[in-house]
Amino acid sequence: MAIAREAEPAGSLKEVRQAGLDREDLLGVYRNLLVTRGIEERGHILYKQGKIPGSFYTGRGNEAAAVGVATAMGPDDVGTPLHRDMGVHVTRGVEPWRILAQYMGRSDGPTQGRDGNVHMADSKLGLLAMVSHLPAMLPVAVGCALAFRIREEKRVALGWFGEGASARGDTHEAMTLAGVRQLPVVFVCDNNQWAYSTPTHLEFPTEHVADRAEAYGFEGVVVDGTDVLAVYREAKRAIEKARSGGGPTLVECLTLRMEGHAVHDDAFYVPKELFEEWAKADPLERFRIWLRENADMSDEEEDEIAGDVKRLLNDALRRADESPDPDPSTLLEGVFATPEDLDTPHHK
Amino acid sequence: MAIAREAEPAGSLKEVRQAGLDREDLLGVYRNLLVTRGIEERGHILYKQGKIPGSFYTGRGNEAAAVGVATAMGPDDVGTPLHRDMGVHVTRGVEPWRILAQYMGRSDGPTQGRDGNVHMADSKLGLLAMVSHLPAMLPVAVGCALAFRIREEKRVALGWFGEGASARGDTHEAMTLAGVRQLPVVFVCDNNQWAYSTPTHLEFPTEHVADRAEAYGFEGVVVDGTDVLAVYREAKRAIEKARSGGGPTLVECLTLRMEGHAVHDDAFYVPKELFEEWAKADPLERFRIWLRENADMSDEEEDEIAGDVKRLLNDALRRADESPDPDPSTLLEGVFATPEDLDTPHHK
Amino acid sequence: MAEKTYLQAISDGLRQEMRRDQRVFVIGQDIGVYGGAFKVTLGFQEEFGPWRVIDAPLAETAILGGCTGAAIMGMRPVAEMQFADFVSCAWDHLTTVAAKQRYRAGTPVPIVVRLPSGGGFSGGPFHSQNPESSFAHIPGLKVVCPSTPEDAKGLLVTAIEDPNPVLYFEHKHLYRRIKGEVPDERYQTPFGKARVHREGDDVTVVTWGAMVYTADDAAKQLADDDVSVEILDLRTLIPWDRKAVLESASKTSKVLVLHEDTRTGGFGAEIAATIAEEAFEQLDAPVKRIAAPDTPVPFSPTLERAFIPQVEDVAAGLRELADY
Amino acid sequence: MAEKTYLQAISDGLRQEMRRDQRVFVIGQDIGVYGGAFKVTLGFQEEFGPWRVIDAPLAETAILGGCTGAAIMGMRPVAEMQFADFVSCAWDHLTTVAAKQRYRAGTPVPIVVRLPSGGGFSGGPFHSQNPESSFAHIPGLKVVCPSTPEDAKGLLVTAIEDPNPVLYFEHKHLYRRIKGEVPDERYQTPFGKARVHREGDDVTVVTWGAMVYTADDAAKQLADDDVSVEILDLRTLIPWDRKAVLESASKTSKVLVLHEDTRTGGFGAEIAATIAEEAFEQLDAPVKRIAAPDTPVPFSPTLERAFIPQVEDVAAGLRELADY
Ligand SMILES: Cc1ncc(C[n+]2csc(CCOP(=O)(O)OP(=O)(O)O)c2C)c(N)n1
Ligand SMILES: Cc1ncc(C[n+]2csc(CCOP(=O)(O)OP(=O)(O)O)c2C)c(N)n1
Ligand SMILES: [Mg+2]
Ligand SMILES: [Mg+2]
Repeated sequence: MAIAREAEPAGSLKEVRQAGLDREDLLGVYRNLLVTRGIEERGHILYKQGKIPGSFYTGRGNEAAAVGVATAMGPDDVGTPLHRDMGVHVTRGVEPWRILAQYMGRSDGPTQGRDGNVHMADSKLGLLAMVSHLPAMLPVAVGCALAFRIREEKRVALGWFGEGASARGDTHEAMTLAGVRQLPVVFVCDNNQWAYSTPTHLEFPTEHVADRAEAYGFEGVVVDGTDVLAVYREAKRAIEKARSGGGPTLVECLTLRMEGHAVHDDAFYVPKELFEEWAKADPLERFRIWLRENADMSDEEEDEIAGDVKRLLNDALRRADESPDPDPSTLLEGVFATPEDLDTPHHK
Repeated sequence: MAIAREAEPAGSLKEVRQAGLDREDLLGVYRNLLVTRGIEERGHILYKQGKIPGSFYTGRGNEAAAVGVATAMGPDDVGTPLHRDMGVHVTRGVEPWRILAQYMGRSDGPTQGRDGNVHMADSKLGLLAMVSHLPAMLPVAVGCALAFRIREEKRVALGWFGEGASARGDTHEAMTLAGVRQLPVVFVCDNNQWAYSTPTHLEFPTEHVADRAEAYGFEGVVVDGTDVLAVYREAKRAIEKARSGGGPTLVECLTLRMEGHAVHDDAFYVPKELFEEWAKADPLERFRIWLRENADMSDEEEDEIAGDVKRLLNDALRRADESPDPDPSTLLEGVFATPEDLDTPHHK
Repeated sequence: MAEKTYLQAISDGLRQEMRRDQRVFVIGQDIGVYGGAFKVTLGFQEEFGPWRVIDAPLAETAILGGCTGAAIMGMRPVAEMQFADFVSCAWDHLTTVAAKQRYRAGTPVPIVVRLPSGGGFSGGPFHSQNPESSFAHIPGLKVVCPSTPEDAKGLLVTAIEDPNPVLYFEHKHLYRRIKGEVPDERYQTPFGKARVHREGDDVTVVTWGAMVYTADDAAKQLADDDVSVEILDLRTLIPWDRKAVLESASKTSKVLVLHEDTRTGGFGAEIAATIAEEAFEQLDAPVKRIAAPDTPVPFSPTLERAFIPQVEDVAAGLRELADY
Repeated sequence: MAEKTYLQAISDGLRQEMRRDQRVFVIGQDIGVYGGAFKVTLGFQEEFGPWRVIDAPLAETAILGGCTGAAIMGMRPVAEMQFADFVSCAWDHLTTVAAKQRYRAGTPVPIVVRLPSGGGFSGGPFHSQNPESSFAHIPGLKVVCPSTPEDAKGLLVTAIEDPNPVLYFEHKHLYRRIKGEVPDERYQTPFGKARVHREGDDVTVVTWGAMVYTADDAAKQLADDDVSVEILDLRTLIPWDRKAVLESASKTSKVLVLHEDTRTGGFGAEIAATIAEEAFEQLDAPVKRIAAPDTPVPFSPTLERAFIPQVEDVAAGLRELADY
């Protein structure tokens, strides 16, 4: 079997600098990790307070995978993140208060209360809102890449999918078109080892999803999704390869979904030992230690960042809670777009 | 890239005997090849005479692939042949006159005039009627195999698909389910190098479709589709492997579509040299020569078979032409099945 | 006879069929160890094993295509879509293969697709839809929408017995909210026979699924104003009980057609058009339709309330007809 | 101004748009070297190159999902389904992503899907269907069904300009059979404005696509019996011209709704139900529907003739209404 390349772990600060991140950037990455988890933890509290209608999903355990990939994206690159990829929204600059407003179905959320939880995106930041149907956004990501190829722009599209969703026909059609036309797209697989309650051996017949990349005429790589810098390095390689006409890459980020599928699910079907084992590799803690050991992050810096994030999120909570519910009289608006709606960065 | 195994050509009579075909069988195979081509040639004439409504497709060049695989099937095995696989219907024993009646939309065709050309099958012979949408019957073939697995029957399902249809999501979902559950199914790819006017490099990104088999956790093999005995041997291996619990195999039969996509298409887009090259490997002529050289088929035998086939088909033409058009008053019948319809071999 | 929730009735009915008929198996995402997103098949895998309670990959076409193949080989598959919304991923299989195989090739396709459908709890655009109308337009498919626990079991049994593809819509908002007496023994509820949920003389409501209860609450309001409302629960859309509908229309001469699916091209149009054509002489008022507006199902409770027909909306519609 | 076939009008209109707007590209199976199954894009690849005339793999969801992505990135994709029937393979993409993205996320999806549809030449169950009704039920999609060469071009231009997903049904039976004057310059035919194909006072026929001509032949028969028939060609189903339909209904007070798609749950039900509800006081006869019966499209000419509404069927229906 064509085994995908296994990426080596993150190296020294020097190495990382060469990969394109200076010390400031690294502290920014750490901050984004904290904000990502912080938003989802605040969301969890809001849910318990009955302030979030419907269900509630988090990406706990996937923060480094999401932030790492998003950090490697260029300003004009675009992507279709999924329900474990809060870190992508945070890294691209979506304001936390708007995400909390989205959770609560308020009118200041990116979907103005028309859709829930992470079914959102700010298209001005180059992100497309996911749909529930998995992985229906992959062909769309490939279409973005097709537009870049037609216009010969040096931009890259990123399409996320879970290892479970790799079984859907959409995954295959998207990768086939991308492979045949060698389009500038990077496929990012959030392999958190479970699709709801279904283990990987019942989802797909290979060891790694990335093992399938060569069946589509491009390279696959498996990276430890709890190692934000390794993820960044592999994503960066893949993105720049695509940008320079090298075609697609499948980057598989291996993690464990550290909570239930959604808040209602206690994940009884996941062996306790597995949780214990992966708890040792908490992506935030891993990176915090790396920063202290390799970039000598000081107590002061650490506290300052933690404090900033705390203030940011408390602020966000207050502001989100002030956001009004959508006005029912707007229910019928915007089923169809008007020419004015085309007045977006992309349609210039 | 995981390259699929390339099958060696057919060997001596002794070898073939070991593979399970005695001399009588071989003459039967030759006969089925002649009948297969004969039916399509007669069909072509009927079409030119304006007796066949709609369009008209043939499998010229694919006769050995179809007959070879069908010859390897067991009596209780089932399959979903496609529009290039007339040889499967012939080998399973569908009477030629009923096929010609089907072409003409008459009431004695397997679909009684409700569907056209090769969109037919005799379920009592273990065949399921194809739909136009490609390759929508692959998941159905996998479902047959699932039933066999659930009931622990030693039966095998065969699913045919073209190399062009390998791009559709249905191919992926069918192979994923079959691979994950290691079901007794054999996937047969009629790779005739063109999907209508589209060459393979615009259809899928690997050299061979079979190269993708390992992405689904099973073996792939490429066989010369003009070599009926090599096809038989590889199909037999795959079928018996599946029967004995060894899981799926993807058998790719490499041929060239020797006519246009359908009768209206002159295939101007196919290089003439390619036609000339493959014309040298006509599957019928190849096998005729093999029989003379390896099984010393005599002039008498050859003439007798040719004569039989001619009589059979002339008969078929007459009988088919006597078959009445369907009665319009039956239009509304049978949209829904009745319990009596379940009175079939499979539903016992 | 025991009181059961709508959910329990489905679960018990399905288990009963699997116990009596070896050909019946279930397949879907997370239906094994987890017992399904709504726990309908909880404990099934322990009882029937992994090859009659099959955890499928995330691949709806493989699931339903697989069911069709298994059915043609003599099995009686019952597939679970995790949410009805996701059946869109198998639209081609159902409409191209399953629906047409009998007519084209004489091959019956006895499969049942269980579809947890409907809104009312902020499921958002992709966990709240009622796609029954889309399938009701496709010749060869049967469409079932039970509203009571008793019917939920009886119609499921009939669906499994039926030699055709049956889409069985189970409304999520009824799962645990609605309780009722359900016979313990096996029984079938026939397709194409409407249920008179409430008898009345002045106005008829034709509806199905969760809207039966919305109509009932509205009818109670009108009872106070001495307007007597008859409520017909269609139970099945394909086939649907034209006779019962036309008889009730002739009796009351005023009809309201009500559904939770969106309005334009919804199955309510078929019913309204049929009544208007065939009961033309008997009608004293135009046939009125109340349905969700033509938008996706919104997430926020304030919007979803405005989207799904509410008791007040139905009561207002009934008054309008009564006063016509 | 020149006389063109319906097919030529589509082809010329598309070429004209590609010449004037770099954002427009076409993608589909065999549309490049081969020029498409019906030769609509013949010569396009030579003129516009392989990246604006893209031969796609056999993967409808990749094609239409790709169009959606490209559209959101500012392109104006026009996809060709080789036959309308095969759009079933992209049902999920169109109904789940393309139709809802604007409402949910504010992202417009300006794509056009060209759908060669309709029967009449023994295409059989999978090369003859008219799936417009299925899409007309999905909020967020526009549905266009031109019947004349002039409209075919004008509606295509409007479809490409429209910021929404537009399903453009081109009837195969009109391709080469129907000719008409088509302006050479660029022009738009507005959505939602019905065309009065024939003026009349006694009975109204509401229809679209190829059935316009069936209705016209029937109307000529009735003219001999001094029954004057008005024929409204809807041109677009979403949006559809309720105003024109209701006005004509009020004028003639008798309406026949006619379509080639199957009857139950077809879009004719929506039209009939709307007329019956909103023109109730004006009607002198029940709104009658004529459509294909609820079966797959049969292959054999004798069966297909019985399946597709024929001039005699329509004439009989019109007489029935006239005599009512
Ligand atoms: C087409 C489709 N079918 C079913 C579902 C229901 N569903 C939601 S999440 C999920 C599991 C997804 O697993 P995976 O792709 O691994 O993503 P993860 O949630 O593990 O990140 C399922 C089955 C869906 N969203 N889409
Ligand atoms: C889903 C679908 N899309 C489009 C078509 C139209 N079509 C019919 S045959 C064909 C080419 C098929 O190529 P291949 O799979 O290689 O089979 P071949 O005809 O070459 O044997 C196409 C595109 C179809 N039948 N089904
Ligand atoms: Mg997962
Ligand atoms: Mg081919």
